[in-house]
Amino acid sequence: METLIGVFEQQLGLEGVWALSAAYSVCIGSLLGFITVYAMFAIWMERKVAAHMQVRMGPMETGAWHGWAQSIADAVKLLFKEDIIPSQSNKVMFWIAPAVVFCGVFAGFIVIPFALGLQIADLNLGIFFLISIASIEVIGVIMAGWASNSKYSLFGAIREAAQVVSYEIPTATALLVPILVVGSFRLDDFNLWQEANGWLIFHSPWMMLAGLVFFISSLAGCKRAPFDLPEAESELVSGFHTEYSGMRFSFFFLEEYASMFVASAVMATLWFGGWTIPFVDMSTWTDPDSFGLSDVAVTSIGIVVLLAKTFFFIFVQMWLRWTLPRLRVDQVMTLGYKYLVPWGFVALVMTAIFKYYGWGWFPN
Amino acid sequence: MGAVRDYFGNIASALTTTAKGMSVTLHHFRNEPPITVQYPFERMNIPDRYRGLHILEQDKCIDCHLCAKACPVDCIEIEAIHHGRTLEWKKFTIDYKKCIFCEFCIPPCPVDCIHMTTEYELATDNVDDMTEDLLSWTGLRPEDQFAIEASEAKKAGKAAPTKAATAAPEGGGDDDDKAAKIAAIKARMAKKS
Amino acid sequence: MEALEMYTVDRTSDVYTEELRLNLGPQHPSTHGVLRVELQMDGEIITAARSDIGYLHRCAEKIGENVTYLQYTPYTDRMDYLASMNNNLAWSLTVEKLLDIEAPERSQWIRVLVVELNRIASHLIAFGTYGIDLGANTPFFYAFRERESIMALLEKISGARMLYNFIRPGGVANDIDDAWMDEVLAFCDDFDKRWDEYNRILTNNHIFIKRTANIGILTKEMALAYGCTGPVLRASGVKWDLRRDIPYLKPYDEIEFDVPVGMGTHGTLGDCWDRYWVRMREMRECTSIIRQAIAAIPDGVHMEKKMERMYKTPLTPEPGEAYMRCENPRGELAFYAVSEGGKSPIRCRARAPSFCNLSVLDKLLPGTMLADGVAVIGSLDIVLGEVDR
Amino acid sequence: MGILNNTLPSNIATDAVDGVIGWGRKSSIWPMTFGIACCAIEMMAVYAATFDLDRFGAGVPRATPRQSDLIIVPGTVNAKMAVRVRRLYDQMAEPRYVIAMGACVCGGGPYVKWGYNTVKGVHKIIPVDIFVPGCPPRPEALMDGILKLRDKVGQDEVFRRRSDTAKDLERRYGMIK
Amino acid sequence: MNESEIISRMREAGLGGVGELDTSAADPFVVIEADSLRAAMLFLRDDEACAMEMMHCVTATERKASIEVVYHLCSYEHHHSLTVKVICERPEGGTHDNWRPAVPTVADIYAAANWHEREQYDLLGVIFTDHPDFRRILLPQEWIGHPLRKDYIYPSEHGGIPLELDAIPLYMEGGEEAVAAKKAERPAGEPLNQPPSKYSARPDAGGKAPESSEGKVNNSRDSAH
Repeated sequence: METLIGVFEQQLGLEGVWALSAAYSVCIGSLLGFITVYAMFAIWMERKVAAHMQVRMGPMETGAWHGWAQSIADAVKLLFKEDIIPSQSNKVMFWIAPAVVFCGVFAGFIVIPFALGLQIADLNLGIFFLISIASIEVIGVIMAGWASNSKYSLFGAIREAAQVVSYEIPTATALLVPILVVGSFRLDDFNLWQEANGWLIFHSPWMMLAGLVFFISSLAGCKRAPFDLPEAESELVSGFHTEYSGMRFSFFFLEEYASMFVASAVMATLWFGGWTIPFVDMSTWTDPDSFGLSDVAVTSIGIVVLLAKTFFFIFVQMWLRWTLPRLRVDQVMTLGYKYLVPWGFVALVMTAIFKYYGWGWFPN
Repeated sequence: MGAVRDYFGNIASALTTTAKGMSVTLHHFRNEPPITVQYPFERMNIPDRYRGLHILEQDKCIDCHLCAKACPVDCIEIEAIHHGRTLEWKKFTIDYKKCIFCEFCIPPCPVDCIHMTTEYELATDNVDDMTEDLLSWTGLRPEDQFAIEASEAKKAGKAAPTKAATAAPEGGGDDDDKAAKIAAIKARMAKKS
Repeated sequence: MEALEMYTVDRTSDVYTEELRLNLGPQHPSTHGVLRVELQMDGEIITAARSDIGYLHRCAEKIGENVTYLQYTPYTDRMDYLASMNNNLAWSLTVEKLLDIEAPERSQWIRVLVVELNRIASHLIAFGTYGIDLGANTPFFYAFRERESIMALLEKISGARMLYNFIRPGGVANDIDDAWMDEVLAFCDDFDKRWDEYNRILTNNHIFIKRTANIGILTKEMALAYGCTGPVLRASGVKWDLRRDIPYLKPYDEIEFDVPVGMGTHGTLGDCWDRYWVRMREMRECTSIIRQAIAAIPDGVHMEKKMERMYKTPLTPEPGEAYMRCENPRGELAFYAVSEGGKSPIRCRARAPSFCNLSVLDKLLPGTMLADGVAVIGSLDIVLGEVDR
Repeated sequence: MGILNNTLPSNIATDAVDGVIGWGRKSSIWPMTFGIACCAIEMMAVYAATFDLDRFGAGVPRATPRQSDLIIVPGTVNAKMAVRVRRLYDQMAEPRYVIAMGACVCGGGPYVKWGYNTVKGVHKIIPVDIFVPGCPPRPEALMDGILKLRDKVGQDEVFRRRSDTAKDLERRYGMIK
Repeated sequence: MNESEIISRMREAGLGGVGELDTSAADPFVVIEADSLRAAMLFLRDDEACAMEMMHCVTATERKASIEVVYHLCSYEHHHSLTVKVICERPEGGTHDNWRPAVPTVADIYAAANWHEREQYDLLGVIFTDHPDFRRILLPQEWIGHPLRKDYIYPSEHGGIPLELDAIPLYMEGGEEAVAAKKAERPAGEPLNQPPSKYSARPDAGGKAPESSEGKVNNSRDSAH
């Protein structure tokens, strides 16, 4: 971001506010573009993964090769579909709820370090920002559920509220564990630390436990199976977005896949080294002595590495979704409070002890 | 200590059974090819006995209405005028809006002239298109005309007209198609018995 | 919509929240058709339920009084459309009882063969859709893969995929050959392997067990009082199977098979898991029955020549009445036909197992959560075509 | 979009736009999870692995009518259910399509004669785009119907004026948009 | 035990109104008078030797001279079953319109009978007195008539839903010519999509005051439910 502002100020001669807004526009535009393209790809991927797990083909006929254009067709169709606003609904809330939901996830993207220095906002409190901004989505969902004036929507919204709020505790606890080891809230610091020392997941068994706790609670945060209660199709028809049609509904769709990306990217960054390759110092690749790559090339490699790791976790999320049955609402709570929260704290305390005594597989 | 055992047992069982389930889906994902039959491009093998659309050997049919009587839903409508043994066909329709493909119209036929093909595609956007006409011709063919004249002549004690007018039945290509289908059905009937 | 006045709510407690009336169905993903249940909800907990049926009432009994005995066979297909062979069998046996005849021996063995195959197909649907009810979509596709094999097998002999109209009064429509029986055996071997896979992915899954065990407990007394039959009754611990206790076909006397009953493996006897597990084990019993039947099938005719007259001249039984019970995948199907000597019965009643099994739903639902309600409906495995007829 | 609907003349630009929209619509027909009777099982078979409707982008069954484009009416509609079918249709967002699956829904089927409370064809209740007779139709027959519907949908007029035939149909069946 | 032993046991217990065993049919049955039905059912359920714990089916059959209510009972413990009949004689000139037989309910003795009895009322108009929840079960509550009676006349529409084969589709609002053509086909004076005039004076629903059906014919489809 700062770099971009600098570029606009120096190269194009823009001043102050103008440079800032120009930089903002570029960032938002590129991010929106990225999210849209990513979500389309992820939806197509989900359908293909699901299909092949279920011994069928998935999209085949839309677009020439294995239905690659399927999501584009979906988007075109949703764009030109009638937008129904139920007459009994609270219209203002009904209108803005999808936007609120999307904003929450969208804001999460700005702190993710895609590669060395490629980060829209390099916040010192990046993780803290992520945790807090993710809660905005819940407000949108409750707005959607309440404004729809449908009982099924209301059920979905209340379930979502209970679930996401509960699972923020284990999420935060698990996130504290790598923070404890690295000693920073800044996301890029994790990448640099792991570039030097190896992946955090192999730091100690407790770190693995924390990773598992985070993964499970991030599933709940993303409303992915087996925690898809807010939109449980076989119980609540479609949950909080039962009354939404057309483009507004597609925002909820987009949000789900975007939040999957954020959760997986955080998982990849904090435990699996983000854009780095372990024990390889990518900053040296620009030297003419080693590879002599340009900055852009190194950045691209970083992006590819991060995306590969992220998509692995997205794949695992899909894999789980097409394997597991759904939990019941009280079981979700039980899992959260009786299993994940205690074990998150165990991981935290044990990691603290390990760090104090310098134990672990690669103590630092 | 039952509660503690339950607690850890739950964790262990949840993790192991999830892993087992995931191994099943992964096995299918990696090792089992899709079993999909890509319909408009590939087709399943339809067994010989399949009860699909009807087909009629019109020259054999004697207008006995046994099939229509056997039909539980009354979807067969037959209309013909008898000129002695020759029939002037008006109508032989099956209403697929009603037909339940139960096969009860096949066994009663005394001359074995109505059959079921292995075809099934009937989708249409017009409600009136679903009544299928099984007739290849309506009214009297020239040879029928000739047969009637012959029998009338015989009755009147006169000499029969010498030459039967030969005329191609309308829609010849369609008829060839139909003849091939009937031959196929006969072949599979022979195989069955 | 009528209110649920018959249920009273405790409004005396200190914490009192407004109750929600939720309309589940008739278009709902997990009501297995067009069942409608009016639920009274206290948060997520169901406090009262009233089921409303009739959205698929298709006048089957009136039709039975107007068509001939033979022509009614395809209509029985359409009652329990997941197990139409079994329905054909029950109706044919009723007509045979009225006519006081018995089908040739070979046809009886063929009947056992196709009926048990159809039973597997029917339980596979129960298994697959139960997975969907609980949020696991993949088992459905695996179940349908095996079901398609059965469809293909039955299609080969009967000519239709689902509504076979194969078993007819006096025998079966077509004979079967050895090649077909080999295919059935191959299917059975394959199926036993797949069965283990089902258990790995769904049955033994921890979440699945937690979702179904101790939910919707149907006691033995209640099951008997409400006239529940089939797997629903057996899951409550009653070892009763018409095939074993009152064999209505000769081969059932000669074939060895076990009658699975609920054992309360993961909780109380008669819970959803027991009902599910009874069905799963019944599928294994079916393959064993099929193997034995194929080994023992005698030569003979599939239908007496003199019976084939019925296609042309309708059957006219003597005045009288017959009540015939058969073990269907969902319970005991019984047909009650009253003849006054005409071409068609004057009363043609079907005692549908799903109808009786469903009547217990209103008593099972209160006290469970909404998600459990879905699990309970799924575990009863109803077919609305049969409930409403 | 509303006010521009069917107002523009047919030219290269509107043809192209309509073509793209038509392609999107026909490639992503999301059916509603809606089963009534026997035909619903064959409909499930179409979604299942052997036939896999998802190949045409139509394998995302939505449980709610708001998000679905296609309602396949699979099974006998009786007097009690007809009200609900009508309401479901009314709840769907335009453009919406209807496939009548099975003989009962096409014109009464086996219940046409003695069925005292069955609706003899769902086209008496809601306008139907494609009829798929059969009792029940094979899964392939339903797919054939869906393919025919795709062809029909691909030629939808969105911005272009309606052709005379479409107008004529509209007048005949009174399908007021 | 076989059927005759069960009946002699019932006689021994002093139950009145139990007829002779009729073995003419494939399933032997016994006719019990309506007044003593409940006592007999209680005995059959609770007596240890009978132990008929399951009510298998309740059927009403309309014959020329009567409507019979047939109860099929069976015992899982002893593997025996019994068919019990209650015969309601048809009064002089008793038709669908004016005659509804009444039989005491057994829904409190056998829970299974609850839905069966409602169904028999729904389809044949047999009134089961003191039934706890006596409503129609399969057909809509406001349905007119009991379809399984032999002299039932089919309706042409119900609550705005056309039930005839040649009915005009609901949405065909513009097709005036078609409507006019349909009207021309009908006998004069008979309204379109309305029940035939034979229905108009029929009382409905057990025990309730007869309502004139004119007010019930509902042309708006949304207000039907």
